[in-house]
Amino acid sequence: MENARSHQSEAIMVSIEAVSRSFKLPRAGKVRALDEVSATVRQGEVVVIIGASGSGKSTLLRTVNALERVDEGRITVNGIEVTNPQSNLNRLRANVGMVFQHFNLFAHKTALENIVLPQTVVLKRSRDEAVSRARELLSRVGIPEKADAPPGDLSGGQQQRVAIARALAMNPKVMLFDEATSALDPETVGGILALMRELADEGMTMMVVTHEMKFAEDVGSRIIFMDQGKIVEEGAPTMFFKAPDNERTKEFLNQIL
Amino acid sequence: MENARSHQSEAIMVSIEAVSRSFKLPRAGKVRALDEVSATVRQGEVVVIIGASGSGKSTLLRTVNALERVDEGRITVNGIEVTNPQSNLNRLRANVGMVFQHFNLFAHKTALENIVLPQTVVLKRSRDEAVSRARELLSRVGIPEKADAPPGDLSGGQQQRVAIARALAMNPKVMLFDEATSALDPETVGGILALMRELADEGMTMMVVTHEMKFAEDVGSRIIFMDQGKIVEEGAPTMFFKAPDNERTKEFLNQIL
Amino acid sequence: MFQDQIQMIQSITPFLLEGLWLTFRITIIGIVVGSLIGMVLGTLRSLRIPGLTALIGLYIHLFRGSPFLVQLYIFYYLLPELGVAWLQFDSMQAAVITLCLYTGSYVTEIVNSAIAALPKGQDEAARAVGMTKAQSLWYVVLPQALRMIIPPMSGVFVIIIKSTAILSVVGLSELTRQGQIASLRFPGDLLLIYVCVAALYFVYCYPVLKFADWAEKRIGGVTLKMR
Amino acid sequence: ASASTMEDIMERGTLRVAVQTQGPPISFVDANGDRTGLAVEIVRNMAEDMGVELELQDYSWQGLIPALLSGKADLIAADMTPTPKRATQLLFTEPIFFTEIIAFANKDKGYTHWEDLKQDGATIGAPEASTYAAAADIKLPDLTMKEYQGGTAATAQAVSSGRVDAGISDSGTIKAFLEDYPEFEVLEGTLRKEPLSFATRPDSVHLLMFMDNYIRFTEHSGELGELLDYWWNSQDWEEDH
Amino acid sequence: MEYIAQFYNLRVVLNYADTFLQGIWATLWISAVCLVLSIVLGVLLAGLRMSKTGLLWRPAAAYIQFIRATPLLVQIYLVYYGLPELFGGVGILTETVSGIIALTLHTMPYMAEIIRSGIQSVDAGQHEAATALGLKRHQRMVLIILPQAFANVIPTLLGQTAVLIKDTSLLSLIAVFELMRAGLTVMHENVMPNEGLLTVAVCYLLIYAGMLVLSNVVQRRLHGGRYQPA
Ligand SMILES: Nc1ncnc2c1ncn2[C@@H]1O[C@H](COP(=O)(O)OP(=O)(O)OP(=O)(O)O)[C@@H](O)[C@H]1O
Ligand SMILES: Nc1ncnc2c1ncn2[C@@H]1O[C@H](COP(=O)(O)OP(=O)(O)OP(=O)(O)O)[C@@H](O)[C@H]1O
Ligand SMILES: [Mg+2]
Ligand SMILES: [Mg+2]
Repeated sequence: MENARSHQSEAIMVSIEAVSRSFKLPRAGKVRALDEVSATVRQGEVVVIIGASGSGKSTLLRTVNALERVDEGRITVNGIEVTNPQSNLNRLRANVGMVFQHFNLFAHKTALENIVLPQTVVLKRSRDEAVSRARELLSRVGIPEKADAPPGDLSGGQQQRVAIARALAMNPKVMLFDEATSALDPETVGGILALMRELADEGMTMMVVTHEMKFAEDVGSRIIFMDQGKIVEEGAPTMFFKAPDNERTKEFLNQIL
Repeated sequence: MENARSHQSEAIMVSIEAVSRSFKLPRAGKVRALDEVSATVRQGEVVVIIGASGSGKSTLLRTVNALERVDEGRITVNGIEVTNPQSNLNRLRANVGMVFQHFNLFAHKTALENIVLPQTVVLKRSRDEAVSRARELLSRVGIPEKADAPPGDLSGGQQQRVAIARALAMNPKVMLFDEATSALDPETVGGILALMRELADEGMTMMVVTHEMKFAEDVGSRIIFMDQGKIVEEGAPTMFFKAPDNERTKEFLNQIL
Repeated sequence: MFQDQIQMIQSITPFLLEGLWLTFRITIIGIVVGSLIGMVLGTLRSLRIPGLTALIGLYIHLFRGSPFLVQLYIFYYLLPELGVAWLQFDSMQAAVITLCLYTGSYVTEIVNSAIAALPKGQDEAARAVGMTKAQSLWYVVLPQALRMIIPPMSGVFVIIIKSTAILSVVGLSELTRQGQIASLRFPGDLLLIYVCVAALYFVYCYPVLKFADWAEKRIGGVTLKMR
Repeated sequence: ASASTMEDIMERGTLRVAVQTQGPPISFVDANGDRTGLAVEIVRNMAEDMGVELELQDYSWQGLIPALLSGKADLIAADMTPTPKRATQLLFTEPIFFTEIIAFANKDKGYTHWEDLKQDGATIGAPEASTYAAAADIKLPDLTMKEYQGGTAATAQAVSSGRVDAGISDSGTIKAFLEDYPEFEVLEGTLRKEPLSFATRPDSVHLLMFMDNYIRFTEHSGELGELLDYWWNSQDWEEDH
Repeated sequence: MEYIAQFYNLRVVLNYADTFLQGIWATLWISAVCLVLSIVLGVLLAGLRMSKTGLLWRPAAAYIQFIRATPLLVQIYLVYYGLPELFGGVGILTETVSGIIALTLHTMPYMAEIIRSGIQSVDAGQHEAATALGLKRHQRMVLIILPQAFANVIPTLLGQTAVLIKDTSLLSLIAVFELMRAGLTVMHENVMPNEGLLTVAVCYLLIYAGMLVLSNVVQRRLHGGRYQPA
């Protein structure tokens, strides 16, 4: 797995070992959302996960910061074992930033307060410190003037910028993006992708679920293709898009490109 | 406006003359969603409307079948004046099929009954006739086996197929598509676009709001670009995408492509 | 030791049952007729016809804003004073009419909320295939709205039953009144008598609430809002 | 009303009387579910002597007066005290019987005379809006008073459970409660002696004069005295009901 | 004019202005106390109700059902007559305290159900985002979920408050002096039912109108941009 990205080191940031997770279906039966999935993310890597709807991409991402528990298997993030009930999950989660498809800004707080709240509550920063960091980050994501706007007054793209700033405020070691641009207007998608690209260039370790193949190709260190809860193909973008091995991968790429 | 499409005739199907429509904003002020818009759609033409969010695309479409009234201006569809209060709008609407972003299937009826109901109520067809037409259309859109499924059991793509069948059951003269694929998973988008392409090939007159530029380029007879309630550029796809005149158009195409 | 109590309960049971039967009859009429009133007015209100909406709003607010006791009093004692022939109600008529209107004010609001809670796309889709406003209401909007009103109706049911406890003001001996009468005969057993009364109300209301909970789980409901 | 209330009654053939199911011995429902009591029996006889049917309408205290004023009933047969204020709105008959307003308390409180309540700064209870309450207000002005809906029954319960130190009632009514509450004792002395009357509407003059006449008539015939002895001055009724 | 004067004697009503004001005041403060208590306890009850432990949610659900299935009047009597027997004496359970307890016990389940629906109306994403940021369970509840839940159900809460205010009228049954009792006093002392009860009706309608205005202000505030429910 060779990659030219300069930031990448040998240190393992996320390690996923034979993780399985099933859900009961409403009426009967079970669906195996993750089926003995193993993967490793090194520091500075940008791993892009693609696959059809229902293939388990979101579930995989959510197990990494323990939003979803696993049935079997082991996950460690930065050396802390996520799947161990003894671990301090809240501490761990502050190390892992997550950005959602639907932004999930706290609807009753302004943009600024959205970024301040987790800092003061989780990291116990003083309010002054939290506010100045929040303002810095709002500038960083390009909307310093929206500090006092409630989420309802922001466009989708602006909301997602605040969400990214909020995650960054916790100084995460890894960032997880779950279809961060799927709910946006086509014209605003570009801006968010550009922001994500900047983060990657700065050396942030990232796991990204997306349908934007151009982004995957340009920014990804590695592509993971999932189907029915399994990783069926994995490789560097160039190889992955030019010469996919697997039948399902070919089919999927055909449909989406 | 030359176009090679064989079905296109000189007959004018939809004529929009200097139509304006404003909305009051919640707190204060007004937004001019349509600002003296004029356009013509000939029989067999596929007119694709593109533009940024809030530029008035949906409003334009909705005035054509009088779901939205106009403040000023005149619209005729197939010779009937939509904007005249004396016109029989319900008759007219049956002539204009509309497909929505969020499908809007009748939630309390099965797929089949969704297609049967408007036929029996509006066209006064006998139930037998309506049912056989509905089954025919379900086959046409590729899901004959889903006749008895309630909308909740159908995937997004399948729901949209039923919605298209429902509109076709009324034997419309024009079909309006308002972002018909925006709420779908990337892999199902292709299927619906293919279906729309077939309809176009069969000679259906269509007005299509979409963000799928490839579809616009391949299928559109003509592209209309809207900005802030105005049509700022209009032309055949080849010219439009290759050499846009307007600054805003260039900017928009830059962002979206 | 409990001999006396058992005997007492035996002797008051027929009266309490009689009261329950009266409560039952009146509330059923109130619910059925009130629901019909509510369906019609709730639907009309959702059409947003300028004058009518305000008028129905006034009706809702008057009946929801004042105690049922006062309404009852007005219908039984005050309206007859106007001397209009068809406003001369006996106690049963006054109780039933007031209760129907009172119920109606709540149901109107529920129906109206249910219609408002329905995604706008449903009506739009119906209109877009050429249905008239009335057809859209009848075939698409109401069938879906009616399913949503079943769960909150249980709340209304309870409000209605609660309010019938004061019908003694117009001389009707419903369940609570029978309990009071019994307590006059056995003043020492007041508490026990009210436990019996509560038990009878419970027997009546519980199945209704169970059904509503079941319905809510199956089809979801709307909540009453103050507008 | 077209003519006088009296004419209406005779034409209709029914006398409509509003009563309050307040408890023995004035008006109550007995073990068989029949309505009886002193006031009820008086009007029962009266209707019979008039040669009309009796229609009893049973209201709670709040419904009693509106029922009369709105014409639902021809008269109120209850133990109403004809206070001057009330008499500005209603016509009252001559007093039919008299009652003594007394106080009662739990024996262990150690009161003997109602005046003891004064020294003790006691809390007292009385039926809602009754003349008992009014009398206590005058005789025991400094005491805290609570008025209970549900008549003497509720008041007795309040005394028994210790919510108030003493209750106010009348000599006739309290007798019925002494059996159920053996812990009670009636305090010595009378706060006030009160006349009790039936009432009708201001425009029903003929009916009023008829009732006054009827009271005097039955006084002399001894009928009224018998009823009073049975219901009011003794406990005889308790065995039969 | 003359007809109205005969029908409704304003002079007498004004003589009783003090009585009515005293009644309104009692109605308002008793309602306010019950409102606060039933919301605070309603949050706890909603918490129990939503618990996944049968030992917690079953009793809560049973209590809610019992209250909903019996009329308030009967509940008032049960509290008023029953509690002293349970505790072997009246003690602090005066009429007013009994009344407040009964009304609170009665209103609490309704508030709990409203709050529960409010909590459920908060988008699951809010909870997830808070979790992902590392907020602890109680921090998520207090800082993120409850504020939004309340904002979402304020109109419904106000509607229930209107019911609560009307329900205080039943406390006149146990010798609590409130608005309804004030009207009844006027009616009985003067034999003037119109003056008593119509005045009471107008007072209740005025209180209700105040609530409507409040409700509109709150809703305009919420939807005026500061907060958009998810
Ligand atoms: N909370 C849950 N309860 C039940 N089933 C679930 C749950 N979460 C996920 N699933 C199921 O697990 C499977 C994988 O879901 P997942 O959300 O991970 O897919 P995905 O690849 O993210 O799809 P999408 O592109 O639609 O987001 C699906 O079949 C889904 O229905
Ligand atoms: N019912 C309405 N009430 C108030 N404003 C409205 C309404 N419908 C549309 N608007 C406003 O009119 C303008 C045009 O809206 P329209 O929905 O036509 O845009 P659009 O081009 O379809 O955007 P999108 O791509 O987001 O669907 C917007 O500013 C919008 O906020
Ligand atoms: Mg997903
Ligand atoms: Mg649109």
